[in-house]
Amino acid sequence: MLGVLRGMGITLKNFLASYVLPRRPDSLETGGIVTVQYPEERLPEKENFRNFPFLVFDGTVDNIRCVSCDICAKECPPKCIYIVRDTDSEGKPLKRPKVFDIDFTVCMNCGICEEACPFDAIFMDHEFEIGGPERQKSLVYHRDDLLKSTAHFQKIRPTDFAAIEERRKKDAEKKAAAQATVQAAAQPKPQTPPSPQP
Amino acid sequence: MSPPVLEKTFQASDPVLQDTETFEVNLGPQHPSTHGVFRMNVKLEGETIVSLKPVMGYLHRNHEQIAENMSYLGSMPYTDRLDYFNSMSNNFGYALAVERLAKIDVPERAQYVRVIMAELTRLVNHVSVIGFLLNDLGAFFTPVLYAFREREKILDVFEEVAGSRMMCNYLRFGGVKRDLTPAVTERIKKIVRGFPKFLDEFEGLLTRNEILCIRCQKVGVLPYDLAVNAGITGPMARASGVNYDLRKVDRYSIYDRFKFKIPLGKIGDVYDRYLVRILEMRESLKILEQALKEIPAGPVMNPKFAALAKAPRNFKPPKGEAYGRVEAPKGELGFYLVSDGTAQPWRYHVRAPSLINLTVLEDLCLGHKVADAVIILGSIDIVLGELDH
Amino acid sequence: MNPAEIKTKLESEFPGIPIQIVGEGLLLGPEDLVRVARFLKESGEFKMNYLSSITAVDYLEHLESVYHLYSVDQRTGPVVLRVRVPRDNPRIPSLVHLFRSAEFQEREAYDMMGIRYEGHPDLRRIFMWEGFEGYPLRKDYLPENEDVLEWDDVEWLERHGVTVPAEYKQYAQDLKAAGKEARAERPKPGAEAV
Amino acid sequence: MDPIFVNSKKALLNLFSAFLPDWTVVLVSIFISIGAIMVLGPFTMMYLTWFERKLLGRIQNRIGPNRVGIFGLLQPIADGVKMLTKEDIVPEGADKAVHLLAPIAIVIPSLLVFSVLPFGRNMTAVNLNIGVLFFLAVSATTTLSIFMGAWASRNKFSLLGGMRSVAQLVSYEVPMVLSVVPVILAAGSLSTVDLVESQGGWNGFKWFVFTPWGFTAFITFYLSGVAECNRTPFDIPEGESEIVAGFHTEYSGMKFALWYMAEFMNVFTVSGLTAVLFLGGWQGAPGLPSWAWFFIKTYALVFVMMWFRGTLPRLRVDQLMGLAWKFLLPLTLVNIFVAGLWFFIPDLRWRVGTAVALLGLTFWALMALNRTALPEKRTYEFAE
Amino acid sequence: MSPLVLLVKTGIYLLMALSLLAAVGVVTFRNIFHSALALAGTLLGVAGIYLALRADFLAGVQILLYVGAVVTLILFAIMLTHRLGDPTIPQANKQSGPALAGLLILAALLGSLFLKTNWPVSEAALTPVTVRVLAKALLGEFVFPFEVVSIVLLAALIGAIVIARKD
Repeated sequence: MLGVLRGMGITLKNFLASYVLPRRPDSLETGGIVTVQYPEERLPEKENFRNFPFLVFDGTVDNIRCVSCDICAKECPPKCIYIVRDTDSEGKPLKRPKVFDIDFTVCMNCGICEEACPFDAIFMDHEFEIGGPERQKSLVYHRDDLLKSTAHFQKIRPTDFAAIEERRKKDAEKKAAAQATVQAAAQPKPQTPPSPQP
Repeated sequence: MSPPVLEKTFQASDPVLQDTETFEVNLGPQHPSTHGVFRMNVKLEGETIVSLKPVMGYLHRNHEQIAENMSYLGSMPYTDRLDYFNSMSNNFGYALAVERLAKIDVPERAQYVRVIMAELTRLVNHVSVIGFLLNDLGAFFTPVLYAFREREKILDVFEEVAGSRMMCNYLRFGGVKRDLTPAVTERIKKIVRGFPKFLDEFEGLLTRNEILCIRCQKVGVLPYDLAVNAGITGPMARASGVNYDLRKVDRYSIYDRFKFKIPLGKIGDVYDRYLVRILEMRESLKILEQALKEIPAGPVMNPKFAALAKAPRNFKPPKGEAYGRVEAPKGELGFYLVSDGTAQPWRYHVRAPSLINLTVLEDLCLGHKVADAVIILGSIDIVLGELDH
Repeated sequence: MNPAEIKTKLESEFPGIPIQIVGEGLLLGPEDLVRVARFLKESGEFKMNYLSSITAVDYLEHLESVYHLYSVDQRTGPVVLRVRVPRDNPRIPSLVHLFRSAEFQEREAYDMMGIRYEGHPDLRRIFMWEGFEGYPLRKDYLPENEDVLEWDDVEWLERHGVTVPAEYKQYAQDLKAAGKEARAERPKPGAEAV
Repeated sequence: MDPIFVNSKKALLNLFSAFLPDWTVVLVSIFISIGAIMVLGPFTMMYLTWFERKLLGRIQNRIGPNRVGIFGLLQPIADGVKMLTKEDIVPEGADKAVHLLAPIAIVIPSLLVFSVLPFGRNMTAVNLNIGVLFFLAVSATTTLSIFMGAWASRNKFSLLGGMRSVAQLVSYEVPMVLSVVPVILAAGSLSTVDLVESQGGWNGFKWFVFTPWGFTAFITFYLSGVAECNRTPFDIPEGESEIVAGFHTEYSGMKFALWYMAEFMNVFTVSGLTAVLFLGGWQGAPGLPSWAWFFIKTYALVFVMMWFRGTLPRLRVDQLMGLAWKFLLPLTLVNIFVAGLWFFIPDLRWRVGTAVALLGLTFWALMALNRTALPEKRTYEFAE
Repeated sequence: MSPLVLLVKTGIYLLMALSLLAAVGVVTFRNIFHSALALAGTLLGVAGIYLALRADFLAGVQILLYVGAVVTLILFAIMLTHRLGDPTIPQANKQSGPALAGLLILAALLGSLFLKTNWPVSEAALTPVTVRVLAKALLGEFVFPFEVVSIVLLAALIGAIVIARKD
């Protein structure tokens, strides 16, 4: 009898507390209303939150970092990435994807593509509201749907962005230096400005 | 066939009147309390169970074959989906097996991070299992939602460190994916400090509740011998008094550094299983406190294998085999790996505690009522993702 | 306790028993499995009363069933037992009567690898449905839906000494000949490889 | 303020009597009462669902319905629209006629019992001189409807639910009826109106609940009432975690809504009758009108029922029976005896003393006799 | 005749018709479950007639005991012995001839009694039989038969328990 009464006391306490305590959905305290009224209210986004991947471009949309090396497509555990390399008018392969499809019905947000990419071209997004009316058409994202600017990346994950930019800059300098030495050893040529684009 | 004449049926020996007909019911695959798509083929006499056959495989996706066609790292996110409540401990078990296979060392800090995550997972699992058990008992969602309130706090931590709330995919061979930031450590500390208060509230709501007591006590008693013989592990075995906790037995990772005890039940009924879980949570909190106090600075990834993440296909463990097992919240989670020296495991086998703990379901349920079968199943604590792998 | 010690002990217990050390485990003949397991379980020295895991491995030339035994009381283990059987007639005595934990695991191994555990009280498929044909975890298992079979897979199988039926091969070759672009036209790019 | 409803009905009747023959006025009077109940019943049900969802939400640290209308007040209407537009599924092999009749048949008794509830001073639809008996008898027929629904569905879960329901309802009817007996003894009447009036004013603790036997009867009656409404912790006939939804597993759409309506109307009427029998009905402090007092008391009891639902797990079928037959039944029997003694002993102190002692003794004895069914204390070892 | 009385009379005749129709249903329905339900209908109709005849208490008890308990018990029995609920089992046997003969004899007997009896007609309104009067009669004038009935019921109860006990 006493146990039942004690339990009822606890539920009553929670009932009353829901009127008294302020609503703090993100707090670590016990009691009060803890739910979030989703579309209007949202919890703060965690920086490391990962959802579906996106492709990064520098500055303009033409400047895609992806060189269509196919590593992510090979490493992707559920094999949801499909890449076809672009060719120029003469049929010579170019270092950019012509087709870059990700099937979000298959993708399981594991983030291995991001980890495997040697060119920092693909990252996990925070966007999760991508519902669509039918499976095949609206959830297979093509190259142009996937492209997002570095500014977006910087906005959602500032820490990672800073670290990656740092490293990229260093790599580019190293590369430039190496190139410079190679070129100096060979024959002097008008040097091209070092760009982060391969 | 001519229908029987009524006069004949009025003899006392006639089956029409005598027969206490057994009555076959399929609990599941669509049933509110089979915890997923699981079926119990139950034969009843009145409401008493005379036979019970579990039928499973509705969620079978040949996890093992998927893993055999995948790079070693590629299976890591799939282990999340085994027992989707405890992705961290699944990752832990798999990482342990691969590390044993390829003989990889794990840096100190990463060990601590792993232990912290595994114990947080244990809290998440036990607290929600008790909630679900209470739901099976007929409490209208209140314990579940209280449990989820606390679980949410821990899942927020997981999201912050691993990027995902449930499918963490956080451990890597030779370390973990990302370091804990001081803010996260602080948050975990706060959670650990606040958790006993919640446990007290939870216990106040449940432990001494007479209805819960009479429903759970002396129901589904699992004797010691059967528990050992049937390979029951985890809290379920410990509720029957089997003193076998891999954290103490194998002392894998760095569990030998922490002071904690193993609660053991004496009878092995549903109530013991419930309370052992509560007590285990309190012990886990002790481990967490110690780990958070002692956690050293340093790298979280073995530098030799840090590059591995960049090219999982190049990771080729030497030929051989390894059996790695951890004390997952549900019991002994084992991974048996056979490597043929290529980038894909030749054989990948999961010893799923949910599956093996289910062996005794019929023994526990016989002679009890339908309502008891439901709570016995709830107290065994199965997750269909792992059961059906 | 390392495998060699166990081997000598077992050999002194059962004179003339053929035991081989493979990896960490002891390779037994199927006819010896039950008595060895019973000895390990019941002898005061080993007390291996907890059978943790049973699994089967397809080594192409034979199937192997692997047992991991531990002792709950002495906290020792594992003792790994292996039993090899031919692929075309895989029969191994069941351990269910010694260890209840074998019940579902043997069913699983039967379901996935097709090893018949003789003496098992209820050897049915556990995950696949009744009437399912084939054993999915065998390396030569070919799914009914040949859509999934790509040329790479055929090559892989043949490298491992599995003969692939001609029509599958033909299909995979056609698929390859049609090229990546052709496959891109299909509704789910890349998804079939799962 | 108090006789507002009574006066408005009178005014309406006066209006009609001006131009209608006398016998139609009688009919109009009847139809006004029926109409009031027909509106009140479903309306109560609608807002009880809202009330329950809000309350459970608050207990569980969430808000509850808040999307439709302010505070989610239009939620019941949205639910109603949904229920009406939902497909009505009749399982193949079901007994279609009975399947259709069952939910209709269960609403009728639930509505009928409204007619004997005194909602306020002079606010009883029919002052039957067997009011309480009528209430009990009519609510006993719900068993039949549940049975019809369970059997007609051709579903094993329904059948199990039906069997459980019948066993439970038949068992709890006994302590329920027996716990009313002391009250009838005290009031000397079965009429609900007389029962309320015999409980005096609002001061001086004249309500039956303030006597030892009245308190015991209150508890037993309320518990049995909770069981009769199939509410937690006695909701085994529809225990969702065990038998899906029990007898209404195979119902959808409006038929399902009718089951629900009956359940919630029963919650209201049982609470109302408890208030009438033990808490002085519409008696209360003069500041508020009498009907307000009735509703306050009734809703307080409804609140407790929902609070039960928010807290307690469900009993098992045999424990439920055990509670009814091994605990409540002997207790109510002794209680009748105690109530008889109460009127026999003239001295106040003596009769309170005897009653409390007897009831306490019975309680203790029953606890001791049912020892095996009570929880035991557990201890746990901690291994290193 | 005032319209109200007419209404009430119509009501009573409707109730009688309901009882009789349901009673016919009890014996003619193929499905025993339906028969049991029809029995409940009959009993409810009878209760309604009691109510109309100002025997409130009797009506209440009729519903409580017959509909609430007896029919439920019958249904419970049907449900527990599944095969009795099977519509293929006939609910009638081949003895309808003798039964009809018995019925005719009974009808003749009752009819003769009806004819013989002198039915007094009173113009005064019916006074409802209150519980108080009933109680006084049961515990005063008829206390002996009342107690005898209780003892018989008790004996039946104990007997039922003894039979139901398996061991």
